[in-house]
Order: sequence, then C-alpha cells, then structure tokens
Amino acid sequence: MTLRMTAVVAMASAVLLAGCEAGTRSGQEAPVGTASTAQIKAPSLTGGDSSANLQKRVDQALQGKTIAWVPIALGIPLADIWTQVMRSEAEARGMKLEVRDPNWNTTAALQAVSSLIAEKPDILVVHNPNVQLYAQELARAEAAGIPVIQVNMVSNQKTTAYVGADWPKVGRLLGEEIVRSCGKGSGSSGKVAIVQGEATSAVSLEQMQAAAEVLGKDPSIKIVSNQAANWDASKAHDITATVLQQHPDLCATVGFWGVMQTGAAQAVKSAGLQGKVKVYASGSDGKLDCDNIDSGLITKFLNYNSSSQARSVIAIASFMLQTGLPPSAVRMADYSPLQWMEKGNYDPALCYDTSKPRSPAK
Amino acid sequence: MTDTTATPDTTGKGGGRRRLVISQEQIVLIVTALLAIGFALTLSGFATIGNLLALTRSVAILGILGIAMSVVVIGRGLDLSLVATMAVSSAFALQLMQHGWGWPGAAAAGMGVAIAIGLINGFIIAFVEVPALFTTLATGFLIFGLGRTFLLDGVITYLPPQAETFAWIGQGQLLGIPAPVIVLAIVALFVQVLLSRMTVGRFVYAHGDNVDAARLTGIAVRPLTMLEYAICAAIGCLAGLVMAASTASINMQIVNSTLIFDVILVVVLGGVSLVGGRGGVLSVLAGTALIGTLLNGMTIMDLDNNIQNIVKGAVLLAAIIVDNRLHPQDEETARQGD
Amino acid sequence: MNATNPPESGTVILRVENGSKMYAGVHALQDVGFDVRAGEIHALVGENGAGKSTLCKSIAGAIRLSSGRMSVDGQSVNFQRPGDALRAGVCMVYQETSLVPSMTVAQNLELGRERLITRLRPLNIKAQQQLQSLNFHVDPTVLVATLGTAQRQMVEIARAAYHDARIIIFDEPTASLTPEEKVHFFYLLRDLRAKGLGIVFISHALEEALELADRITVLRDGRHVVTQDASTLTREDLVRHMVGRDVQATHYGRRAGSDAKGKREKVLTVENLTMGNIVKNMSFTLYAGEVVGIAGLIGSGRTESAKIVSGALKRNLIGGGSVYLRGRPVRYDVPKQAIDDGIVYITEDRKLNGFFETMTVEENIHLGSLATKKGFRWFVSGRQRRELAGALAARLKVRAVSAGAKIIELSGGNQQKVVVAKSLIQEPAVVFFDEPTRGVDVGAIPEIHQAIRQLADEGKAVVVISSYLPEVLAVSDRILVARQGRIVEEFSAADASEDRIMFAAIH
Amino acid sequence: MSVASSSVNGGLLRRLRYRYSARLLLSELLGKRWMEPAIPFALMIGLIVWFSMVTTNYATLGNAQQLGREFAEAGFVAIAMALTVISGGIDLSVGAVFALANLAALVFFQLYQWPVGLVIVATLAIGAGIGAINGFLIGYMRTRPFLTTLVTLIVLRATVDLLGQHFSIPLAMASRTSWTWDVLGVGWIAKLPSNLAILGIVAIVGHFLLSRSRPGWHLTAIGSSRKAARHAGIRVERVLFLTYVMSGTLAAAGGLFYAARLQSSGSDTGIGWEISALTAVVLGGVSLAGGRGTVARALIGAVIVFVLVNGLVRMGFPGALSSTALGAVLLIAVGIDVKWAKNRGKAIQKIYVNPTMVELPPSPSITADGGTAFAENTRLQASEEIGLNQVQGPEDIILDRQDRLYCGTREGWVLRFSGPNFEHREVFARIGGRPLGMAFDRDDNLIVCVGGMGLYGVTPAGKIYKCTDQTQRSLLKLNDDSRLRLADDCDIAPDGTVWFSEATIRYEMHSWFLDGIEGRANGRLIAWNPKTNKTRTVIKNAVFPNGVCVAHDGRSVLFCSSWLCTIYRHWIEGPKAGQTEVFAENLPGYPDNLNRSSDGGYWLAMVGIRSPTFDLMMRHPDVRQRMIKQLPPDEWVYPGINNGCIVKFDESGRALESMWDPGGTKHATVTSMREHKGWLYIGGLENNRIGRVRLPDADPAWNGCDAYWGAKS
Repeated sequence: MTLRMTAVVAMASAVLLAGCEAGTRSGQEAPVGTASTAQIKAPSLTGGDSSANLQKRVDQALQGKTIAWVPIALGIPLADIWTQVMRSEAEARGMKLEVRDPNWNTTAALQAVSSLIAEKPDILVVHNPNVQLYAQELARAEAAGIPVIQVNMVSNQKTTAYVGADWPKVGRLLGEEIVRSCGKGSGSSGKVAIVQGEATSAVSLEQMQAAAEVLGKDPSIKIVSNQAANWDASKAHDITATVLQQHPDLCATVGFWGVMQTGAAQAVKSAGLQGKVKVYASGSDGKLDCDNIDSGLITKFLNYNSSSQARSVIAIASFMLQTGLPPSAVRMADYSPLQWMEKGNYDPALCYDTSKPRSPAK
Repeated sequence: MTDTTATPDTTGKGGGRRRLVISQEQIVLIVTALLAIGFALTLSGFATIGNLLALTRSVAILGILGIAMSVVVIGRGLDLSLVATMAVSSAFALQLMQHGWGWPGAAAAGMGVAIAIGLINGFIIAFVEVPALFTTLATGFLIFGLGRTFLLDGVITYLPPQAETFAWIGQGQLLGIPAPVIVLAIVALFVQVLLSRMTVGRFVYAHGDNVDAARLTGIAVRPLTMLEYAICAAIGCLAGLVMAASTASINMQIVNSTLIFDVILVVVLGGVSLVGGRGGVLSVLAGTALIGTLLNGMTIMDLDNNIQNIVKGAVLLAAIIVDNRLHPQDEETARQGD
Repeated sequence: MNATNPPESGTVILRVENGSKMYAGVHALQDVGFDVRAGEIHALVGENGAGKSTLCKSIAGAIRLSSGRMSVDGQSVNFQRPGDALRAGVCMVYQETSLVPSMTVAQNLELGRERLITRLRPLNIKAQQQLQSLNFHVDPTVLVATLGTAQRQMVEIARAAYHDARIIIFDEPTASLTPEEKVHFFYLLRDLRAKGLGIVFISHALEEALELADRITVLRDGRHVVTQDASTLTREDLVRHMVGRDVQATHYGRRAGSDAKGKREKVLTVENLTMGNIVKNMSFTLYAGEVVGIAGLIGSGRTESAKIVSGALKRNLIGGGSVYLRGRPVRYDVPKQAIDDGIVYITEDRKLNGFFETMTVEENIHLGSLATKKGFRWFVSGRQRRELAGALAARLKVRAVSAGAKIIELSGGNQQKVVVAKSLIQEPAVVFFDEPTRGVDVGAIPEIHQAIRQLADEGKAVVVISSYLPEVLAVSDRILVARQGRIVEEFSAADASEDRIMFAAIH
Repeated sequence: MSVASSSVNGGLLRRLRYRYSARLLLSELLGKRWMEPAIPFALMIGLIVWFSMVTTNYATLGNAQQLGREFAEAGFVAIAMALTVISGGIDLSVGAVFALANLAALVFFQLYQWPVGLVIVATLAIGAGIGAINGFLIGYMRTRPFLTTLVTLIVLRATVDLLGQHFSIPLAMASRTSWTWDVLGVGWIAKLPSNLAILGIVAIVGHFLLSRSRPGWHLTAIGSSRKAARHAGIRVERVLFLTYVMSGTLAAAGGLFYAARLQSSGSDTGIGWEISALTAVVLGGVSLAGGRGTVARALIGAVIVFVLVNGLVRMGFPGALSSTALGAVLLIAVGIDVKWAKNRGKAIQKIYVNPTMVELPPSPSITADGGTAFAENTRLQASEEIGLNQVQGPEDIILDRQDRLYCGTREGWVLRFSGPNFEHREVFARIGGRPLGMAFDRDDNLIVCVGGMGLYGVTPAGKIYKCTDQTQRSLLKLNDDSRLRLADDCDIAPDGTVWFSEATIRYEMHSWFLDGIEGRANGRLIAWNPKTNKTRTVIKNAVFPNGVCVAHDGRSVLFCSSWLCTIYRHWIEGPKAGQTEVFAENLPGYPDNLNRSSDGGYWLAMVGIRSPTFDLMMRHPDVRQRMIKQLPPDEWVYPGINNGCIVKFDESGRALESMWDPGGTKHATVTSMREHKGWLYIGGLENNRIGRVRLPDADPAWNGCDAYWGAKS
C-alpha cells in the first residue's frame, strides 16, 4: 500500500518533470512551458503548511470531481485495463470516472465528446481514433475550461497532456532489435515482413516509418512484405501464411499490436517455423501478450505499460485539479517507459489480467 | 390468359440460359483460371502446391461462410447477422473453454447458441413476416449487443493454451492439407448432399424459386425457413470456430468489418442469385476461388492492401458486367429484387 | 398530340411488313404482315403461342422485332422502347396490367404525360371525371395496389382512352370485366373508332371478335394466316384458321349425367364459411365421384373459399363457420395439413404460385409427392423420380421437348398439366381446380377436362371453379353459383344454362 | 348549419357519441396517406420525449441546436439512400462517397486553397461523378444495384484510405480558415445550424419533387414496377442514372458539411454509414421493394437512429447495449410496421361505415282507411308505359317545350323519347357517370346532376359541357371534400343559380345504400352560379339531401333529407334569407325528388316506405354495425326501397293526396315525377320503364319550362 502511494507520488512528480520537456519534444508545438509557467498564480498550491492542511486542501480539490473518459471502445484489453485502473485510482481519491463507450463508432464517439463538453466534467480524457477527428471538440473543451488528457494517440490539437507511447521510438527500437537478429552478420536470410495496423493510423504509420528507416540502413535486410492487417488477427494470419509460402526462410515478422500479431504468430506456428521465424510485436501488457510470450508464440515484445499509463492520467488529472490551472496553461506529455519482454525474462507483474482487477483499498 | 408463358417470350430467361452453354459459375471459374495462369506465368512461387494450399486456406473461412449464406440465399433469404452469429457463438465456445469446459462440450454449446439464433431469425422471418433483410440487420445488432453484454467478457476472447486439440481445426494439417481446407471440403460436401440429394434441399430450392407455389404444394414453408437459418447459423458457428482456432482468439470487432459484404459477394458472384432458387455449392466455391486467387496473387506481389481492394473491385465489376452481357435481363420478364 | 387532323377513315395508319421475332433461335413471329386503318376495330385472334402478344408488344415498342419493317403514316419507324411508340401515338393496354401499384389511380392515369409539377387535387377531380365518363366506378384517390384485377383493367383502359393515342392495342381487355362493364367497354371502343382511331384487340372470345370487329386477323404458330372483313367470317372459319384444320365438335360436350348423388358418400361439408368481407356464410357439400362447378364473378369469394378449405387462407377464428371432412371437423392453417388429409387446391395462376420455374418437369411433379407425408423420403432418388413423375406426366399427356426440359420452356397447356400432375401425385380425395384452362391452348383443354372427369370417375370429389361458363356447364354434375361471398343458387347439370347462371351471379 | 335529427328519446351522451364518432375520425385518419409513417413518427417523438426526461439538459435550445448540427450529415446520407431504395435499388456506396467527399473537400480547401465556392462545386461534382458511374452501370448496363454498389463501396473505401495515407500528414498541418467555410461548418441560418437548415431545404424540396413532380413520379413508378414504368413511356435507364447521380451528390453534400464542421478525415470516417442509412430508411418505412417512401419518412428514420445512438451513448450505456437497443427497436418497429401496413387497408374497410343514431317518431298511417293523406291506393297502377324495356333506371325525367321526354339511365346516357306516344327513342347524350336530377335552364339547356361526376349541361343540340365538378374544400374535414361525388338533384332559381344536392361525400354512386345504413349527415346543398362559374357549398352536414325544388315564388329552395324523412325549406331571399326551416317532417317514407305542380303545390316521390323494423334499427347504430360486420350484404336490412308513392303538398307543407302502386307491379321504385300538360310522368331508379298518369284536375297547358322561364314562341 505504502509502496503504491510512493509510486504514485513519484510518478506524479516524474510526470510534472516530463511535462516541462514536452514543449521542446513535440516539435510542432510552440514551447509553452516557459510562457505559461510564468503566469501560474496558484493560490491553491499554498496552504500546504501542515500535513493536515495539505490533506484537507487536496480533499477539497479532488472530492466529488468528475473525470470523463471516452475510449474508442470498451472490451479490448487495452481499454479495459485503462478503464479499470483509472476508475480504481480515481475512486481512491474520491473522484468519479464517467465512461462513454462509443463502441468503435466514430460518429458516436464524436457525439459523446461533444455532449460531455456540454456536461462540463472536471477533466476530459480521450483516446483519439485518429489525429484529426476530435481536434475541434478538444479545442472547444479547453475553451470551456476543461483540461483534456489524450491517451496513446495525440491529436493534431494539442491539449493539456498526452499520455502514451512515443511511437517513433517504439518503431526504432523494434527496428534495431530486428537488425540485431536478422541484419548483417546474423547469418539469416535478412528477410523481414511488416504487419501494419491500419495504413492511415498515425500510431501504425509512425512505428512503420521509424522501423523502416532503421531497417533500411542495413543493406542485408530485405522487407519482403509490408501489409496492413487493420488490427485484425485473422488478416495478419492470412498475410503471414502467404508470405511464409513465398519465403519459408523468413527471418522475422514484426507487427505493431500484440493482439493482431497473434495471428501472424499462429501462422508461423502452423507452418512449423516456430522458433525459426522470429515474431516481434509491440503492445500493452495484456494477459494474452504475456501468455503468448510464455508459449513462445512471440519472440520478443516491446511493452508500454498500460496500467501505468492510466495511473499517469489520474496523476495529471489530480495535478490539474489541485493547481486549478487553466487547461491551456500546460502542454505536457508523459511518454510511457518501454520494456522488452521475452520468454522467461520479464517481470510477470507487468501483465495485467482484467479478470483480476488490481484495485487499491478504499 | 397467360399467353406469355406459352410464347417463347419468357424462355429468354429460363430456356435461353440453358441454351447459352456458359453459366455464371463457369464464367467465374474461367476468369479464375485465366487469373491463375497469369499469376503462374508472372509470379514465381504462385504455382506451387504449398502456395495453392495457402491460397485455399486463406479463403477457407470465407468459403465456409459463403456456403452457410448460400443456404438461405437459395431459399430467397439473406442473413446479414451471419458474422455476428459466428463471432458471438464461437467466442462463447472459447469462453467456456477458458472456464474449463472440454472443447467438445464448449463447441456444442456454441453451436447451440448459433442454432438458437438461427431459429429466432427464421421464426421472425417466417411467422412475424418481417422481411429477411430487416430481420437479420436488426438481429445482427441484437446478437452483438446481447452477446457482448450477457455472454462474453470482452471484445476479444482467447483460446486457452490447453485447448491444443481444438486448435487443430484451425492450425493442424492432414496429409499436408491445412485443417480449415478440410473443414471447408466437409462443409461443402455436406451442403452439396443436403441441397441436391436430400428432399429438404429440394424444398429449399422450391422455397426460393416460388414461395407461394411451395406452400400450395404442401411444403411446410415456415419450419423450413427456420431450418434454413438454423443451418446457416450452425455452419457460420463452425466457421467462427475454425477462425478462432487458427488465430487462437476471436475478436468481436469483426462484426463491424465488411466481412459480411465479402461473404455476400462470393455467394452472388458465383451465381447464387438473390432472387432465390438458383446456384449451388459449386457456385460459392467458384466465387471463393476467384477472390482467393486474386488476394493471393496480390499478396505475393506485395501490393498495398488498398490497391488490392481496388483491383478486387475492378475484377468483380468486370465479372458482373460480363455476366450481364451474357445473360441480359429481359425488361419484359425480369423479376425484380436483386 | 397528333389530334390535329384525324386521318380519313380507312387509310392505313400502321403497317407491319415481314415482321419476325426470334427468341433464342426460335421464331415467335415469322414474316407477319399486319396493318391497322384509321377508324376501324381490328381483332387479332389465334391460339396461345400464335404470336399475338409478341406482335402487339413489338408494335407498342415493348420488344423489338428481329427483322421486318414497321411504318406509321407511311413513314418507317423503329421503336426502341414503349416511350417511342407512345410519342408516335401507339398505345397498348396490357393484359397483365401495367400500372404502378404504389401510385394512386389518378397518378396512374396521368403517368406518361404528366406536367413537370402536378397539383394533386385537380388531378383527382380530373381523373374522377375521366373514369366516371366511361362508367368505371373506381375511386381515383386509392392506390392501385388495393384494386382488383377488373378495376385495374378499367384504369388502364381509361388511361389509353385519354392518352390521345391514334392506335390503341388491347390485349384481352374483357377477360376480367363483368358483362355490364363489357357493354360500356364496347361502346367506348365504338366511340374511339368514331373518332378515327385505329383499335386493335386481342381476344379469345371469338363471338366478341365477330360482333365488334371490322376486320379480323388470324395468326397461327407465329405466321399470318388470314386477314378478312369480319362480316365475311363465321365462327367455324375462325376456328379452322386458328387450328389449321376442321374441328368437328365443340370442345364443350356435356358430361354424361350421373345423378346418383344420394347414394354417394358425403366427403366434404362446408358450413357458413366466413372470412372478412370476402367470404360470408359460404355453404356447400361435396360428394365422392362428382364434379361440382362453381361459377360467379371475380371477387364473389369462389377462389377464397377453395383456398380456405385447402388451408391456403384462414377463415375467421370466431364465427368463421365449419368444415367437415367425412364428418370430422377440420381447420387448416397451412396447405400441408390439408394435403395430408387429401385436399388439394390447384391454383388459377400457375405462373404466380403453380410451378417452380427453375426446375424440370419431373422435378416439379416429384416435389408434389415428396411434400406429402406418405411420399416423403429423406433422400431423393433419381430413379424413383423418373418413374413416379413419368407415370403422371404420361397420364396427363404432358408433351415436353425432353425428359429433362425445364418447365418454363413448355407451352401454357403443358405447364398447366404439370401443375395438375404435381397435385394428383399427392393422391387427393378432394380436388379444387381454379380456372383449370385459363391460358391453355385449345388442344390441351379437352385433355384437362378428361382428366377432371377421370378423377370423378375414380371416386374423388372434384370442384371446378371457372369464369368461363361453357366450361362449367361441360364438366360439372352440379353447378353452384357464388355471389358476394356465398352460394346463392344451385343447378343440376340438366337445369343449368348460361343465362340462368349469369342471372344468379349478378342479381 | 347542421340539420340534426329530431329527438324523441335516448340519452344525450349516447347521441353525441354516435354523432361525433371516434371511429369515424379514425377511419378517415387511417385513410390519409400521411398516416402511413405513423408508427415510426410516434417512435421518434417517443424517443425524444424519453431522452428529454432521463437526460439532463436534453430539452434545451442549445442542446437541440447541437444535436441538429450533428444530425444533419446523417440526414443527407439517409436521403441519398432513400432515393435509390425508392427507385427499387440500393446504394451501398453512400458511406464511402461521404468519406471521399469529406476528404476531397478538405484537400481542396486546405491544401489546394481553392475558394469555398469552388470547393463546394468540386466536392459535389465528385459525388455526382461516382453516382454517375453507379447510375451508368445500374441504369444502362442493367447490373444489379446491390452488387454494383457493394463493389463501388469496396473500391471507394480503398481509394479513401489510399488518399488518406497520402494526405493525412499535410492535412494535419494545414490550418486555413475562411469565413464562408466556417458558416458552412459551424454557422447559423435563421437560428438553425447551417447544415441543418440546408438539409431542411433539401428535404422539403425533395419531398415536394418526389410526390408532385415528373421526375419524382418517374422515380416512384420505376421503383414500384419497372415494367409498368417502361410501358408508360418513361425512360427507365435515364431516370435510374439520374437517381444515382442524385444519391451520390447528396452523400457528397453530407461529406462536405462534415468536412467543414470537423476538419477531420480518418480511415473510419463514414464506415458503416450505409448500414445506418439503410436502418434509418427501413425504420422510416421506405419499402425495400421500391416505389414506396418519401423523403420525410427517410428523415424520420434517420432521426430515430441518431437520437437513439446519441442518447444511449450520452446516458453512458456500454456500446454493446446501445447496439442491442438499436437492434431491438429496429426489429419491433419494423415488425409493427409490417403488420400495420398489412392491416391498415383492412382496418379502414372494417370501420369505414359508421352508423349513427337516427330517431324518428312513429310513422303516420298509410293504410287505406287510415284517414291520412298518405292512405294507400292503386292510382299508379293505371299508368301508361313509355319506353318499356328500352330504358334502365330512369332516376329522373323531364319534358321540354317540344313535349319530348328526357331521362338518365344506368349506362350513363340521357335518353330522349319523342313522338306522339314517345315511341321514338334516341340517345341524346352520353355523359357517363349516373345521370340523376335534371332541369332546364332559361336557354333550354338541360342541366343534369351526374352521380360520380358533378353538374353537367347538355345544349339542345346534344353538346355536353361541364358546369362544375368541385366546390370549396371545408377546412375542418380530414378528407378532401372538394370533389363532387354524388350530385343528386338540381333546380334552377330565377337568377339562374343552379341549386343542387350532393347526397353523400362518403360513398360512391354504386354504394349509396351504405349511406342509408350509416344515416350520417354526409350530404350538402350546393349552389352553382353560371355567371361567375363559382360553386358554393350552402349547407354542409345534411342527411342524404335528395330532391331539390325552387319554390314557386323563387324565394326559397325546398330539399328533402331522405333518411330523416323530412323536407326542408332554405330561404334564399327575403327576411329569412340564409335560414333553413322544416317544410314537412315525419313522412311515412324516404323522400326523393321534389317538383312543382300546376296548382302551386309540390309533387314528392317517396322511394320507399319506412318500416318499424328499420326505424328501430336506425335508433340502434350498434345493431347496424354488427349487421355490416357479420352478414353478407344481400342479407342486410336496408332502408326499404320498396313500393313507393307520390305525394302532393301545398305551399305550406301540408300533404294533400298520394298515389300508390302497392305491389310495385309497374313502378317498383318511384324516384321522380314530373307534371306536364295534364299528365304526371313517373321515373324510378331501378325501373325498366317510364310511366304517366292523367291528372284530371290539372291545368292541361301547364308545363315546367313555361312555369320557370315563361312561355316562348
């Protein structure tokens, strides 16, 4: 318990620190940090003279506040982990989490965001379906004084905070790993198949471009297939099966989402090439991913820890509520730390099983 | 009175089609063959046994679904809820396996769910007399929603690792032939026998050809409708199980994909007309073969997924136009509806 | 549109020369010559399949001639579609009425020459005037879908009459009109003739043609046989031209009286059958071994009663009357139950609900057997099908090109025989024939009548519903007349006459 | 003004209940075309009300505006889908066209920096172009709509994705704004969101075009029956082509507004919209079989889908449950709608006849020794026959100055008998309909009330002309009553105005007897002024007004009300002008035509004699209701059209004498009589003859034409 509390506090401060970096990192965004920090007049930050007062002040700031959360859809491990952790963390602080489930329907999602703005929650958390869709609504939300935190995909409209993976970095790390195992001097064929998510998705695109850049530097690597499976495991399966027919000597296949890449891994297994063809994937820490690593289906997995992402979200929300800063005063990002996971060589505590929620005591 | 039936006017459709030696499914097969030859000549690695098996394997599920759909389409129906049925019933089976059920029991339970859905579809269509398209459009939403809410834990359901035996129907091989292809063959054979050798099958054709005549002839059309949808759903569930076994998971998201359109496409492409009573299992296989060949060739060429779709569309359009040129609809006799 | 100067009576306004139409290599029309003069009524007669409809449809632009020339007012024309023909003043009134079911009567009357924007109220009033002036009692504001056949026919006739056409072609216009409506229609035709229009009408009723027409053209097997002034022709001439040989006796010989009904078994008793407004308190009894004819106007509840008894329609649940089969009360929800009890209904519209067009003759017949409790087999045996269906087909003298011929390739008469065979294979005890010879070629009619009689002789109870009184008179032992949903009169075969039946059916 | 039944007994409530029958209202409501989408409409309203109740801030102007803005694009796509469905096809590519148009508009505006006007035109042109491809294939190549648009859907989606990849990054960086563009996306037109306002305009114009214009008719006709449309001369190919072009353009318009509003293009834009649109169209009740449906219905369906999805998401329902709710609503709504559509016609038929209460006092005696003026005798049996078996149903008869006899017949003709003994018969005019009451005007034109058609005139030369076929529509009636359905009898006032009765507006000529069973005030008294050619309804709500006769002094009009057995006098001049009073009541039979007699009185034909049974039944509407429902028509009890009689009244309304044919041997029905030069001529609705009896006491020179218009040389 105390451990967790410490972790949270540490996280929050890490987040704040990271936030100062955000402006310079994002590149397209004007550095906001300097300008806005100067304007911070945060009366609510004072009064923390005694522990009791601090406790009271924090309670005042957080009790009964509402965090509205619009995922793309519930029911997938990623979103479920987020939701579970966010809910338990929020409730532990006396806040309320309101979830809208648009169930993959972008039209409904947009309507959900619009109507939420009208309902004025204290914090709005969104998982963007793409970089553009919510842009106008997010601007509207901030104009209405609602801080907006974006998860895992950052909209063209930058808002208070972004929590999620640094996708080019994910792609780069995957690419470097492949170069290590399939590149010059590895003695393999150097053939690599890439399984993209959706061809227009920024998440997939950024990973792909970064990975391809790294791979392109090694002349012995040949990308024999680079197809989009639209986040669908069975499509990934079919593509990979065909590729394996053409190139039984494939060195590696890399997919940008563990759930989807399961299909490719099964195809490798069906072709009797398990162990010969290396299967790489990136993704969050769902139980399935861990099972697949354990069963050897996936060779190496680059993990961004979704439960810690959810904790960051709540920490930032808590920060905004306690400081009472206007939403546009802050432009921060918390890039999720990445871990490599492989069989017998990872921390099982990272795997989150949604059927066994880890909720803090109230 | 109905002078027209006697004059050769109307034979433009029925008789004319017979005299024109070429049928729609033959056109599709010819186009498929031409494509295959083209690919074989231009693409190395296309004309190998292994690749051809991979080709069949990749469209096996589509083929199974197509055959399922063809049963209701021949009976002049349509099942837009097929993919939802497939996903929910097979995910349910997987979930039961996760909860420790043995795979036969779980699969049977999934099949039971599917059959129940089919019967409900059939009941609404036959007894409440809501047109099939609306019914299944609506039940598609319903099944997805109810399944997600009451039967399933998440959007994605995984095959538990211990279900090795079950996984065979998706991942296994027999004499080098992938298991899904074997399942497809068995389903095709079963439905072929059902439709062309069994009385029930003849009733299905009669039902699709002319419902009123079937009723007056003494065929119990309403129970028959329920049976058709139940068979369709059951085969659909089988397709779902194969799909789940091959990727070790089933993603409910598939309900929102355009898979159902692909299924209708392979069914109608081969000559199972939406007006009912026409075509058969072979037609579906022909349509499936065309799609499979196209996709496989283009995947080998490593064409972008979107380009693949555009090419697929172009070829399909060509097939539709060629069919229309060879079998022009006679304005004076055509039945409306497809 | 061409109403400026009506052409002088007697001039040829339309001429077809060497008209041929091929369907899949078969001639439906071969070198037919035909012309229409201004101010004449020109009857076109011939057996089914003689090419009358084909000729008329090609004149009206609905189908295109494979070869031949057509000219209007001496100018060569080539109609691509009916619209072209309409613009040239050629209008056809189709037998399977060509109205738009989801539009109102008034809209249908106007369709084809409507203005860009139409106000509905004046339209309805105008339509009412048009219909009433022809004595057609049809409400202009109702949807055509709700009208019966006769009313649809009226609307279509009214449309033709008001469409400024110069040539109007009627395809069996009187088939569904009552005698009274027929009178009005004939006056309409004469009025149109007086205005200088050329009228072509196809008819089966030779008396009508002889009475009404100025000239008559006979077609046979797609060829032109003769065109002559009606005054110089007799009925016998026409029949000879149509059939191509002398036909000795009329087909309608009377059934030899079998008045022993007292001794016969009472098979089916219908009491106070009621369904909505259509069938009300219908009662009759059927005995084994007799043919009962039911006459009456369309809409008098004849067909519906038969359908209720055989399970195709449902009578009112409460107050719907009762049906007894050999003394046992029965109520069928679907035809299957009735068929299993030995009651079959043979449809009046075989194309709509009689046969399966994608199937062969044998398959059609065999399905009848499979659909019964007794004939059901899990698996279809080709041999059994050939034997069973072959026997029935032979008994009814079905003439098909080959054993595997699709039913759609057969002539109307043979199709009807297949439909009958499909029911007879079910070994019924009670058979309802609804319009058994509608659209059947002259040659096949006696064969069907013979089959009907044979059934009765085998001890079955047979009902023949027909609008064609000579047929009813010819085949029945007993004749019932239906009016407004119930039986109003019963005649023995000896007492019945066309006049008496007609009187009972109308008054 | 309303002529109420004279009251004898029975509770006021009961009387009111039958007078203002809910059933009647229902039957007329059901008959209206706009009641077809009643079920979806009710569902739409119900959903909106429900969400207003359970969701905070739902029923506010701001929220309504916001919802409207979000709805509009889906509305465009739904209309696009509806058009093709009504044409008997389907356009599955609407969602893809929507997405492509959205992307194209963004690219044109943001990247190419085109002026907004050009962007609009170019975007719509893209939609139209794709529609043209669909339309060409479906219309001219006759491919199947379902398959064809399915394939275009696949191709277009792929194109959108392909282009999306290409443009997504530059688009993400672009940020051009423009005033017009903002108006399109987030602006207002008359307090409505701009896109909703334009949708409204498109919908109203579209609705109007579809139901009233040539293109709309052609579209509907093709959808309903392609063959019939072709036979009617419609260019099926071209209309289908244009339909799909229209559909593509509308879907593109949706995409354009979406682009302007959200500036966003993703790979999932427009995905599944074809299904939503189809759902909407189906829910609204546009038949997938084609030919049936309106723009309004499509929009109703679209609103239902939108409100439902939006509302449930808003309430925080899990997505899966929203899907369940959508499915359930769709299924139930369509299920009910199927039954509704199937049974509506039946229901109307069942409840159309609405008997009301008619209370008559006991009939005066008609027995020979009863001592009343109505005492039965056999005077009519002595009549001479004219045109025996040469005439069918001469409802009314009249004689002209040349002593020629005219009558209308069932065939719709006016016959003329001439010669010393009327042995010469000719068809004077073939009007059609059912010629009923007749009168000569000042110029010897024969004015005829034609049942089913209205008021017609025939010149002495036999030329037919129409006087009037409509009157003004009364605003409070649900049914359009401007059409004259059953003009019954007429007479002409000295100023030339033709006064005529319309017996009933609820029944056609051939089912007038149903009006008798109903006994409701369905008729009217109408005046047509030939000088101004204006038709004016003078008295509405009269119970089967029948005979009409202008009084001798020309200052009032007498008219009979058959089922009330009463004659009324309506004053047209003098101090009581405009008032109506009873002239004679409680007659023993049902009064029909009314004419002047030579001695300053009036002749009245009674078409049938009341029976105690039917009088009793008239008091009990429920009994008649059950009779209609349960018995076949020829066993119904009708107002007795039996052996009638002729009665003479004086100017004060006192019955003077009567003439009878008790067995109906010669005159089974008596509907009219006309005095002419000492003879009384007799017509009858069902008779096969005209009769005449000598009037010994009458002025042998008196005739109608002279009496009305004065003698002519």
